[in-house]
Amino acid sequence: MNARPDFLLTVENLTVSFDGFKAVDGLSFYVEQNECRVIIGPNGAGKTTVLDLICGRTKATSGKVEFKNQELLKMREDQIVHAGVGRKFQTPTVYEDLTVFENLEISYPKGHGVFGALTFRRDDAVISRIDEIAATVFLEELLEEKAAYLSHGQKQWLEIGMLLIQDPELLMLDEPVAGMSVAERKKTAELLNRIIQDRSVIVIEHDMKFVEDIATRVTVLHQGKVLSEGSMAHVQADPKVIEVYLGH
Amino acid sequence: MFADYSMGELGAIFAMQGFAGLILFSVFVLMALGLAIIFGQMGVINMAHGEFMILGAYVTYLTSNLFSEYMPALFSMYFFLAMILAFIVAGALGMFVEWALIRHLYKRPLDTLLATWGLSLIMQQIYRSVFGAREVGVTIPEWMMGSLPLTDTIEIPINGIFVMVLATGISIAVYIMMFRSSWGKQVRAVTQNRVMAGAVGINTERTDRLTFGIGCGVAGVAGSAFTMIGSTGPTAGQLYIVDTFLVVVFGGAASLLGTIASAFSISQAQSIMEFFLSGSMAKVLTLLTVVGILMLRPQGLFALKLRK
Amino acid sequence: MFLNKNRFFSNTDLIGFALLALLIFVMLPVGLDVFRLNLFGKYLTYAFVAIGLVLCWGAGGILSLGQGVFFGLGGYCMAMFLKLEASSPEATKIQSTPGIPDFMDWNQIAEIPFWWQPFHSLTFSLVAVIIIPVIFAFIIGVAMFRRRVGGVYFAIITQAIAAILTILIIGQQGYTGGVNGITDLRTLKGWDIRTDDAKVILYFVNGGLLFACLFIAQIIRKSKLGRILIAMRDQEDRVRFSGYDVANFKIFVFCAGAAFAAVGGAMFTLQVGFMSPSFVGIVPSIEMVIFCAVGGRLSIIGAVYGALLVNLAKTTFSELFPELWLLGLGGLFIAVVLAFPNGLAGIYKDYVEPRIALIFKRKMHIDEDVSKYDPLEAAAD
Amino acid sequence: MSDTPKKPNKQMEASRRSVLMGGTALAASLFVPKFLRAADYPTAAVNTTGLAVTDDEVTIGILHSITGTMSISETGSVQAEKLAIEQINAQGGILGRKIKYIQEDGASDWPTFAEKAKKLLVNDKVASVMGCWTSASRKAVLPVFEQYNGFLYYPTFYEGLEQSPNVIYTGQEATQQIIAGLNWVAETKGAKSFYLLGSDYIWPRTSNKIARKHIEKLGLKVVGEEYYPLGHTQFNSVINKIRLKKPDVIYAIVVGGSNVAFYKQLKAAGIDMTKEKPLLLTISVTEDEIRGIGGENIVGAYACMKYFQSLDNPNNIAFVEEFKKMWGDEIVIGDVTQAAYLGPWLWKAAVEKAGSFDIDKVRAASPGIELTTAPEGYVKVHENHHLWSKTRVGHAKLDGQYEVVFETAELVEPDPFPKGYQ
Repeated sequence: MNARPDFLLTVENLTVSFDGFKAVDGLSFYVEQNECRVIIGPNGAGKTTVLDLICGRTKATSGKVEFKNQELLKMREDQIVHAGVGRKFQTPTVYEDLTVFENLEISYPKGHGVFGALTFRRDDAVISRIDEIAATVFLEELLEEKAAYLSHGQKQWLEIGMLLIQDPELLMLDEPVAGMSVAERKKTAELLNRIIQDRSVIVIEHDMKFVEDIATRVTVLHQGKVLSEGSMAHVQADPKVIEVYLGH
Repeated sequence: MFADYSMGELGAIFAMQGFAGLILFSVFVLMALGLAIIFGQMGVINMAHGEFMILGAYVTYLTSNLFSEYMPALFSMYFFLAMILAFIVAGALGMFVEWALIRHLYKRPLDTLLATWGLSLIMQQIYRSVFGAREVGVTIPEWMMGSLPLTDTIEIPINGIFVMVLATGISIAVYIMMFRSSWGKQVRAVTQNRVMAGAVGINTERTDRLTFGIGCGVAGVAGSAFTMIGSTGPTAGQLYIVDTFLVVVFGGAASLLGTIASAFSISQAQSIMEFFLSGSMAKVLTLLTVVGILMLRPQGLFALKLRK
Repeated sequence: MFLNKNRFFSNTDLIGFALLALLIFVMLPVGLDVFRLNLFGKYLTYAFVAIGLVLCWGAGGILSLGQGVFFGLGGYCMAMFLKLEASSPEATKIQSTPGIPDFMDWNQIAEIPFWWQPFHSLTFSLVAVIIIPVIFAFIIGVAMFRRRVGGVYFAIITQAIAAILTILIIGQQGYTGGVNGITDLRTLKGWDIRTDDAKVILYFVNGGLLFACLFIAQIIRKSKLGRILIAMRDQEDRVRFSGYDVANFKIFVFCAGAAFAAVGGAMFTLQVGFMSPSFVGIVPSIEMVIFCAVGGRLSIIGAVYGALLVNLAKTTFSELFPELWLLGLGGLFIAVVLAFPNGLAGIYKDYVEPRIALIFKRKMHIDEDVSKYDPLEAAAD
Repeated sequence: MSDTPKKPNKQMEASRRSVLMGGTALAASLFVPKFLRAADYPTAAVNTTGLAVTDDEVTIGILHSITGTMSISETGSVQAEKLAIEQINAQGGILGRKIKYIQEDGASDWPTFAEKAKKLLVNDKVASVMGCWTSASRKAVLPVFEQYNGFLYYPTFYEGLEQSPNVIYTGQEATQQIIAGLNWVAETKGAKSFYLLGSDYIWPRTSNKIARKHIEKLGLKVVGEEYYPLGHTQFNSVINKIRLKKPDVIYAIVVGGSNVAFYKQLKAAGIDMTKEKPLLLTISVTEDEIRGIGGENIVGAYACMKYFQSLDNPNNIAFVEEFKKMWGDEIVIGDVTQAAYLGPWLWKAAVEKAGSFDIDKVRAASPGIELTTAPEGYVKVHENHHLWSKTRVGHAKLDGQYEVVFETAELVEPDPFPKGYQ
């Protein structure tokens, strides 16, 4: 199986084992340009681990992850980010001691070296970009607020904003609507629909209604392997999936 | 350096040197076990560990005075009672310290380091005020201070054997407590997931207190045993702190087996180097090697690869 | 409003800097005799270390228990130069080999070892004061942070390094002066550093350097790098996935802390007149952390006050109540950790500032409004 | 230099009279010597340099560690100095003036020593200072004393290699302590081979260097030399090495907490020092240290110094009695404690000889000062500011005291820069 160059992301035979336990086991899948791929699966299926492997947070035991024909497995986390992969964590991870503005500013893709950071200036381009992103994630009123004082949902949005400002080609979101109120959830769906327009996205999600709304294709994981893959309708009809996941 | 010696002599010396390495190993195990429980299981950096050891030594000193004053006939046996008392006193103080100090700091491990350093200063000053600045001479029963001639040329120090037996005994006891008792299960449960452990009905506060107390108690026993081989003075505890932490960290903090393995490798390295080099250089080289290996393998010798 | 345009200094910062400058450059020199002033000069050398620790520990979350190593290396570099100057053949003519440092002579070393030679040059020595500790910190930093050693492990390993260096210095007494250290330093390029005039001048040089370090630290803190450090301390993974190579930032700030400590060490040598391994080891290194903690681990100005206060207390209490001193110091550690985790700076912020704010209610209110839009305004210029 | 003691020279004989006055101190209760009244020595005349001298008081400093690790060792010195001052005051003081002391704590921290020394000299203007214990603290204060022209009495036996015009060294320098002991062990015990062992710092290293040179001069052999870091507590490896080398003598200069560990482990390893195979000779264990080690762990060892508490002479018997009266019966007195006790007496003698408190005059008067009433016996001050004194060998007993088994016939000349030993 050769990676087809027109895939944005190629994952082949990806395996990781923790002291003998294979959390991800010979996994292969492909993500195309502008595709929204949703990964579903029961708890412990290895969903989050897959994202960790792609973005370099966990080192793979074997296999291949190619992004725009670059091998990601040999790269450091920050290099992967610069290659164009953004990652949002399951629990909202923002810098609580800093303001919303500063949170976004840190993610602004400039001045990422030590001396770059030391000489970084807040120029007009930075400020207008931050304003723009803040408006996208509904936080334009809260720019000077410390992130610690945001609600859970607002923190999720802020983290999404921190990804957007980097303008990644591949966005990976781990349960973006978990723990949100109904109103927030609606707003988030709207937000996601807007931001997945011009990029590829991998989303982990449990909420089937939400998945149906956004997914181009769905991959079902079970015990570290692909159980089924295809359109939402396709996987919902797959008996294997029904048995392990949707059936109960 | 060996040209002038017969094979028999060399054999005897190497046997004794091997034994010296084992004694050092046992000393390290005794020093480190208490800390391995506290640091490894609870994540608390107890810089006052050495002072808890010295507390055990002072308890031994007091017990020996008591016996020679009131029960001279039983003097040769006082050491066993002294070790039990050392465990109780150091453990009780440990539980008090946990209640007064440590429990407020579980979320700030680096701060426990500072607070317990402060505690160690206070304990040193109290020792100085109570027992005087000078080291006290702990009289060890005569039978423990001799040596056991195995052959004509090989002599094994009895206190060395005693330390080895004690180290083995305490290791086994700690192992049983940690892996075979319900307390051990609770400790491990609390270590792994405090909230969940609390939710299933484990009294996490009591478990913490007991764990810290037992760690300190083990330190007290170690200190009691060290009156046979070292000095008992207000600042003697500080001599142990670097070695102790390195042993625990080198072993992979969360693993008791790792602590023992690391005590073994460090003691053997040091003992062998001491034999071939001058003492100071041996110490420097041992420490450098340990630090070097830790830089290459920061998780220590025995660490589980965890799924994050 | 001019002040607000400077993105590196808020009003409160400026007031803090000004008050500290007033204390160091006016009040202390006017109020104290040369002897006491020299003592304060010595205390201030520890402030350099404490400022470095605010950056590493307070901002970056890296607790080093080995700052004494860098303080000592800086101090030793300075001491080596001064010792060579003090060991002219005339001054050392009673030795079996005149012209070499006295401790080398006692250890049968007949010529100055090659690695001492460059320290004949003042320029080299001054460069070495900073460069050698920084290179050392860089090596430690690369080894540790590249492998993601952090927190407690880093603290313990740096502590072990402090122990190793002490044993080495003491053991190699022919080259280092051993446990006595390098003593009896007299002149700097012919200028006698032991006279009262020299002590006053050195005090002011020390104060000047301290402010230079404070400014550098302030710039680091207020630049994006400072915010990244805080971000890193709280959410290291997030910073990584925002595209930063976290290790580089840690290495940088650790090296900066080492450089500050080294400058402090060199000034210590100049003002005290000798350097010895007792400022390198574990105990002084931990004491340096307490200076920082007492001052407030997040405040560089607080760190200076912390160093001053703890050392002053040490001198005073150990004179008046030698028995109580250790109890007091121990209690201080515990109190700072339990009750005042942000130290003096925290107390000031929580108790003093609100009162001042009450008094200047209206004025402060205006200032706040201004500072709220600070980033935008700063960008406009 | 030769290790045979020399006779005092003529110049010193001449000054004996003035010293006898100071020397009779201990016999104070029996008869009082010519009483010096302050009125005979107007303050303006005896103090031309602005020292803290009034018509009825003179202030001196005591500078030792009361806190920190060194307080263990320095406490005895402080006690001895206070005893001497009290006795001098009971006799009427110096030039009719009572001695008042200001005590400062060096806190086992060398810059603190330098600071406090400076405070004593600059702020308090003390006429002399009794103080310091470790070489490091002395090295730290030395520039201060030389800069401000103070006068220090330093009590510890030490490595030598120093001769400051502002210090009187009342302990032995290394050759005084080492050479006679080695001669003794070679002659009476027939020792042929030596194993040198020490804590790793300047005094043991310098001392062992002198010892090695001397051993080689005697045509004997050094079979091993080792240093362990201060505070080291594991000596089993070195004990095995000693077994392997089978020396006749273990020459041990281990100090502090390491001491306790070393002797306990030596005993436990089956090396019985009472059998003297090998024999253990130390220069670092005084009666003070034995309290921590335990008499049963060191019995049979030999120590080489100038003073032991058990010295049998009237001066010492009176001294020990007075010392215990002041500081309690439990107290033991080691070599350094006695040397510290000499400080105030030597200073008194020098001041009275000079007829002035001025430092320069006291310095000029110091060489040649003699004390006949020192607990260790007769001593006198050499031109090089060290003391002529006897060297003695003691044999450790179970009760923690030494039995004196040898003393040099004559005073040993101090030689801080021994030619041929460097």
